[in-house]
Amino acid sequence: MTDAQPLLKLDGIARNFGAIEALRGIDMHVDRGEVLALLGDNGAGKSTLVKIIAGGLRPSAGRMLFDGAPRDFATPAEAKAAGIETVYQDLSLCTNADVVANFFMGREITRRVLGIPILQERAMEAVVAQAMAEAGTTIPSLRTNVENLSGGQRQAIELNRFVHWGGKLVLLDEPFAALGVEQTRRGLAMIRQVAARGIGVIVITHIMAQAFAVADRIVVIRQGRVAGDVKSNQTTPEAVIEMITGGTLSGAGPDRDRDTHDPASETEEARQ
Amino acid sequence: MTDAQPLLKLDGIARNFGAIEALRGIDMHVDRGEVLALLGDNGAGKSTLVKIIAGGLRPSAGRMLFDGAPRDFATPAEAKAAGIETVYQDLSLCTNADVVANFFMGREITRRVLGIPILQERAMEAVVAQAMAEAGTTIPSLRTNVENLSGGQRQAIELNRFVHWGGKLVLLDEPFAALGVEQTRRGLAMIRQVAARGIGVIVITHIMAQAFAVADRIVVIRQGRVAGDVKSNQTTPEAVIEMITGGTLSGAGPDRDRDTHDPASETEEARQ
Amino acid sequence: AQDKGTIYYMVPTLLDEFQTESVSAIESFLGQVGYKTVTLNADNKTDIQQSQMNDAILLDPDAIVIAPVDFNALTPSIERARAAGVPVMIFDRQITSTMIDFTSVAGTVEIGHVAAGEIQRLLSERNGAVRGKVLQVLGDPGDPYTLDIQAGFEERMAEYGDVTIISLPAMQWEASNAGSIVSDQMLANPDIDLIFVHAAHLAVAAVAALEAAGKKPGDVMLVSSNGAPVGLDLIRQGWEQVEVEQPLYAQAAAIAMFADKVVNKQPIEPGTYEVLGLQSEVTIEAWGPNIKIPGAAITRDNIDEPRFWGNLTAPKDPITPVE
Amino acid sequence: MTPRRRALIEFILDNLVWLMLIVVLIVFSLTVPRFFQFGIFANIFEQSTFVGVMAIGLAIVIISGNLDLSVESTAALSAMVTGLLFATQGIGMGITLGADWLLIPVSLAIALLVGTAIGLINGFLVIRVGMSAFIVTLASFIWVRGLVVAISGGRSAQSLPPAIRVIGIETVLGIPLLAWISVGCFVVFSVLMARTPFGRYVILVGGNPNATFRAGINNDRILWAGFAIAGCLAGLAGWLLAIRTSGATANLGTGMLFNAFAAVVIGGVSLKGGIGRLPGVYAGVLLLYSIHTAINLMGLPAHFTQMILGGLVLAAVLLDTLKLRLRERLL
Amino acid sequence: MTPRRRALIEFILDNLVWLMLIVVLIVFSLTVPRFFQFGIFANIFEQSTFVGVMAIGLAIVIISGNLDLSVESTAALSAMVTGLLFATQGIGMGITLGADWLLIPVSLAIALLVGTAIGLINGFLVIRVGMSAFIVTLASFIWVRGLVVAISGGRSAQSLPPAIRVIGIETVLGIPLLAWISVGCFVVFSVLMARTPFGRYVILVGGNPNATFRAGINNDRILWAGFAIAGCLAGLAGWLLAIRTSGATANLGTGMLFNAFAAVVIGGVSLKGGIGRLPGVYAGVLLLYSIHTAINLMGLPAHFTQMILGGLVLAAVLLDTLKLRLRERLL
Ligand SMILES: Nc1ncnc2c1ncn2[C@@H]1O[C@H](COP(=O)(O)OP(=O)(O)OP(=O)(O)O)[C@@H](O)[C@H]1O
Ligand SMILES: Nc1ncnc2c1ncn2[C@@H]1O[C@H](COP(=O)(O)OP(=O)(O)OP(=O)(O)O)[C@@H](O)[C@H]1O
Ligand SMILES: [Mg+2]
Ligand SMILES: [Mg+2]
Repeated sequence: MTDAQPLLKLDGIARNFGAIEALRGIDMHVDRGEVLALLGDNGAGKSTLVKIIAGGLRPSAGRMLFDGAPRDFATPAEAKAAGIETVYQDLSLCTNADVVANFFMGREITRRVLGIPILQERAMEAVVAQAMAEAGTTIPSLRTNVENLSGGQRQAIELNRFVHWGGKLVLLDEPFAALGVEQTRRGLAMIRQVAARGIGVIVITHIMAQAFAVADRIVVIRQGRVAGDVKSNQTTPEAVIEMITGGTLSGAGPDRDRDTHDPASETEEARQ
Repeated sequence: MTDAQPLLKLDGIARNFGAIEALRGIDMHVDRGEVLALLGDNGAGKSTLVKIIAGGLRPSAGRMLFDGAPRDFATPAEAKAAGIETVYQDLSLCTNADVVANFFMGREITRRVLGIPILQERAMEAVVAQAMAEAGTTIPSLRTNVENLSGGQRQAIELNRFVHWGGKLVLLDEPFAALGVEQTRRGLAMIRQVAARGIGVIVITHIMAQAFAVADRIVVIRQGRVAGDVKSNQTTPEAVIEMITGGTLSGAGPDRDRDTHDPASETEEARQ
Repeated sequence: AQDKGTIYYMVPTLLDEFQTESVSAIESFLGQVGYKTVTLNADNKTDIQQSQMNDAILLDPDAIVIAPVDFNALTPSIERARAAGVPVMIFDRQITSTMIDFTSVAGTVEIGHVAAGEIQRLLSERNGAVRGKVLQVLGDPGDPYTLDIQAGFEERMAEYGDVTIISLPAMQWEASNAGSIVSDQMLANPDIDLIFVHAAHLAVAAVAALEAAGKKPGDVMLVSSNGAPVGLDLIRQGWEQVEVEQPLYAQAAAIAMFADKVVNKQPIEPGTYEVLGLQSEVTIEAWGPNIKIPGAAITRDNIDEPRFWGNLTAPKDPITPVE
Repeated sequence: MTPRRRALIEFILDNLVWLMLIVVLIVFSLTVPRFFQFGIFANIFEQSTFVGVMAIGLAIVIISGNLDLSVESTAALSAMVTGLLFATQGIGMGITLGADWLLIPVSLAIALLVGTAIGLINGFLVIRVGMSAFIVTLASFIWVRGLVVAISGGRSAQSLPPAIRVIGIETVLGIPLLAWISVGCFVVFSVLMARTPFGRYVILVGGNPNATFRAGINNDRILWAGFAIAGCLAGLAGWLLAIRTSGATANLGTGMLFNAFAAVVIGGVSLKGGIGRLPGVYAGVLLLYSIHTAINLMGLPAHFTQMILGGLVLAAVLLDTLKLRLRERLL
Repeated sequence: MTPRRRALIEFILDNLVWLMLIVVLIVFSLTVPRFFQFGIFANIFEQSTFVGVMAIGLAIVIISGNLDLSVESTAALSAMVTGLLFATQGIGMGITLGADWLLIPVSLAIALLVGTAIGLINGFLVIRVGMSAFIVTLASFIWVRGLVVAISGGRSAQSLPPAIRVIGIETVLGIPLLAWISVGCFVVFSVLMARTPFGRYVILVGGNPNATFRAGINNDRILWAGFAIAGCLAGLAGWLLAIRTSGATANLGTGMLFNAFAAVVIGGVSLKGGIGRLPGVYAGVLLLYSIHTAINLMGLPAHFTQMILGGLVLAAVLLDTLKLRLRERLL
């Protein structure tokens, strides 16, 4: 599978924040039309990696090849122009604007009047209404500001806008965390449809069932390094969980004796 | 189970935001030592209900009895004083402060020097380090500001601080949404321990497995009304999902023909 | 007094004692000759004063007395008022770029001249000749008032090469700025003989700074301008030697004396008139009739004369309109 | 509550400032002698021109999440440059161009350039260097005024040539041309803000710049544009002010900043960014100058006017604040 | 990079403003004639007292997420009240109390009360009524100054009795008592902010008031305290100012607001709230007044001082801004 040119290839991507090494050299790839589940413990570095691919953060070291060419995106706008769509874990909506404005953020439908682009509100509203209905999310009014929406409603806006813009690679950072059962089901189906169009998808989740339902391949990150890279039909949730925790945590139950530990040095150890 | 005085009893709680009726009369109760899973679709009104119980929102109508007495909390501080601890869906951390300051927010350990309360930073740091270790969450340094933490690390702070304060009733609004596998497992175990101490727990989640793993009883809210109230060992995930979606959505797949619909009126209908 | 009508007085600011006292003087003197006065304060803002002029014109006053915020910027508004048939009198701050119905000023450049004369006298009394070091504390450098005084002062001092003048601005006429300047300069130039401040309220802070620097009255001489009550107090305490006063009462009285003529659009004859006992000269200039009232230097010797507005004893004799 | 009733209340609340303006004008007309005459209304219109034009730019910068405290000094600088170059008396250099009709476009272009330049300097320090807009523009407020004092030497320029002065003297339909200019600016910029992607982006960037950045919107371009527009319109305000004054003084425009901010806030713009519409700002400006004019006409004791003005402005802002509560109560 | 090296860099960056202060003092000592003498340093100390005391309160309000533009006018009001009641000349009423030693505590108490009252009025409008702190305190800036004009009638009060003046004249260890007072205030409030729950809550509320509200912290109490402290310290600054100038004029303190804000920002306080420590603010004040003093000594042309001051302050703020970049680069 690495014989053909992959859509995205990461080569020793590292990133540190001051003393903290969030990523210590990530090598991985995604193919066209492939759904890759990126798994890992809290703080493993998944979101940091997504931000690097999406152009929001610069890596401290490493190379990235996208669509055949080496790339180094300085801004999300550049990544977007190259065909990378991203749904971030910490939502990026403007809560002071309504659903339609958020859905179309940066890609408004306009018509030129005397050479001036004029917003076409009705056309945009119709598109949003359809997208939300397809996703199974009810929103009282598309003209209410996002600040008045529930957590799931917000996430639905962000998750569903990416489908409309296509692109070549889609990054989804815990896109179902706030979604309801039915909305998650449809979201998973949508990912498969998107992949079927030849788009590469990286999806991050903590729910094994979701990963196994949608992914072709699973990559596990542990403490900033790739700890596993397997086809999802050649492994089990238990094995993946073992990769995620590295076995180190499973012995450390809340009931173990910790009075002998110095808490400060303990966190130090855990990071090494 | 309603013969004994319940810990919390809601009686026709309603709340509207302008034209939007988020809650249309909720009747339910929670007993001491009971874990109640509050389920419902996105936008069903779960978080609104939590905010009302926690004192952050005033109901438009309805009565609430807590610990035997009718209560109408004007602020979260009052609810807290009465023994209600809350973990909110949209996290409530001060990202400009460090982990310790956030963990102890409003409950700092102090020692009086010349009558002036002085913060005891070391003592507080030790407590936080232990709590985080027990929860299985690694945080590089407890003195980094929360803005530098990952989504799961943030949620861990918020989820774990409630255990230290005890209280009588704990409200958890999607507390595991960003947590890893191991952290979620420990979180669920912690909920059972807390309940075993006689504390009532209301937990909101969209993951059936979590609800069935931890809850004694399941209450389903649909469009602002209670749509079901069953013991968790007397029902199945499928039946609960049916209650959540009300069957209305399951027929509406993304592939159905929607060109005949006017999207605007459709959202109207869905709300009615 | 009978009720002859309403006159508007446009005062430029009320943050300074001279202007403040001018309001009471003009209101009282015009009252004595039969006019009701309405005062509008422009807070040192040219555009506000223009708006006030425009609004006042619509109210058909019998005349407008204006002490312009800026000496000439009010010209369009004055023209507009006169075109609308409202006569305009200028108080205290000269405008020469348009026709005015009556002008009553002491002259700011002249204040500088008087101060220069006094300072020459003080320096030669102390040093035997006109030489030494003078610290000149200006007001705000954006205010033409202080610039005129500076120009007049430096013009007359130019010929004395032995006098070093250090000039620093007290931004926004703020007193503690003046205090800081004095305390810093007393260290940098301990040999300063005399401090010339452009307003009496700055002198107060200057004295406080001298006091904090361990000086006694007279160690460093002090001259100030405008003749405010605080300045007179400083003379009485011995801190200050000379206050160059603007003849506020006489200036205001002249306005009242000629008000009838201006309102009734009668010609004003040139010549010498006695205004509150001061011989004042009315001339017909390019910009209209102009009365110039001499300012005076206040020293220990004449300080108690009631004609100094700083004593705040408004003249008892009633004002009589010029026939 | 019926949807129609709710829509009506929404409409009234959205336009509360216009309602306030009308009520205030009626009250003043009934209580202040000689207030009710055409000339007074024309005066209010004219006097609100300068702060009105300035407030448009200020509102745009504020909606984009920044702040510009320098607009007042910028206007003074452009007025001083205009006066210095074209006035014939005082420090004016009385430059004449080949043809008289050239005076207006050339002087206007220079004034706008001066204003835009200051705006771009502010923009550079805020956007490129990353300093806080508050402190950058507060410093500009000081140094630009200092520059006015420096280039003028504290003196004034007077007597602009009649070919320029015509802008300040002409009336159309009995209303001063100056007033029409500010109305025109409000119309143009209201359309820009409400109907074009640029206006939409200003609001979005003001709400959550991180979100727009991630969405591929060029935040910096929007912020640059905001500062440039604020500076440019301040330059226009200064040009108009110079024309009206027929020259310029070193302290011209002092205090306009307070009025511009008050108008923007009364007009419903949130100082936190992301919220506000321009027509309301115009109503705010008119409201403010109605108050100013009424105070002029009432002949209050001069020592108290400043306090009274401050109090009345607070009251006007207060009403805007109560809007939120009313909305919660009524809807 | 070794942890020790990193810790050193962290320390330097955290205290960059002190480093800047030292560098600036050395540069001035070498370049400005007669700058390097004990008296000048004592002067800088003394002159920074007023803005320094004011800046403490301002910093606390800003860290709590609000803003107080009225501190300058509040100081002027409390100075005027002090002058009016106790000065013996001008409009001073020259009140004498039974014993001379009573003068200091009584006049101080009155000044603090006046300041606190203004602070509480601001607090009421912001916290209870829900108006924006910017516009409320901008209005206070106007109306409080108006009140000074109103109560003084534009006149000044002069000659405070020696029993009060001693505060402005005495020195301890060669350093003016005034300077010691501001040092004392900084020490007390620094401890309050860094070591007590109150200080912690000010920072938390400034960061995310919603979080603290939910955590059961009484936000309003913290915000009230912030405004009260800002007003009270402005009152103290006014009292000291009156003592230093031995009276009060209607425009006393004009322009201090800019200095106070500049000091706060140079000192590393974020105007967005939630970030800042007081010792840095003191360094900022000292830095600012070193610049002022240098300008006083350099004998620059008066017309340019304002520009130069604005530019130098910008440069100082700039260095603080670069800190963030340096941190990113170095660590
Ligand atoms: N700006 C930053 N400054 C300092 N440390 C950071 C910063 N951003 C992330 N980190 C640290 O880097 C590590 C990886 O964070 P990241 O957000 O990538 O984790 P994650 O795998 O997405 O975790 P989660 O599952 O909780 O979302 C964490 O320890 C985090 O504290
Ligand atoms: N402040 C508000 N103003 C207007 N509408 C609101 C407001 N808060 C909530 N709503 C609406 O009330 C409904 C219920 O919201 P709530 O947040 O309680 O949903 P939820 O059940 O928690 O959903 P989720 O599972 O997505 O978190 C939603 O339709 C939401 O849009
Ligand atoms: Mg993450
Ligand atoms: Mg919710």
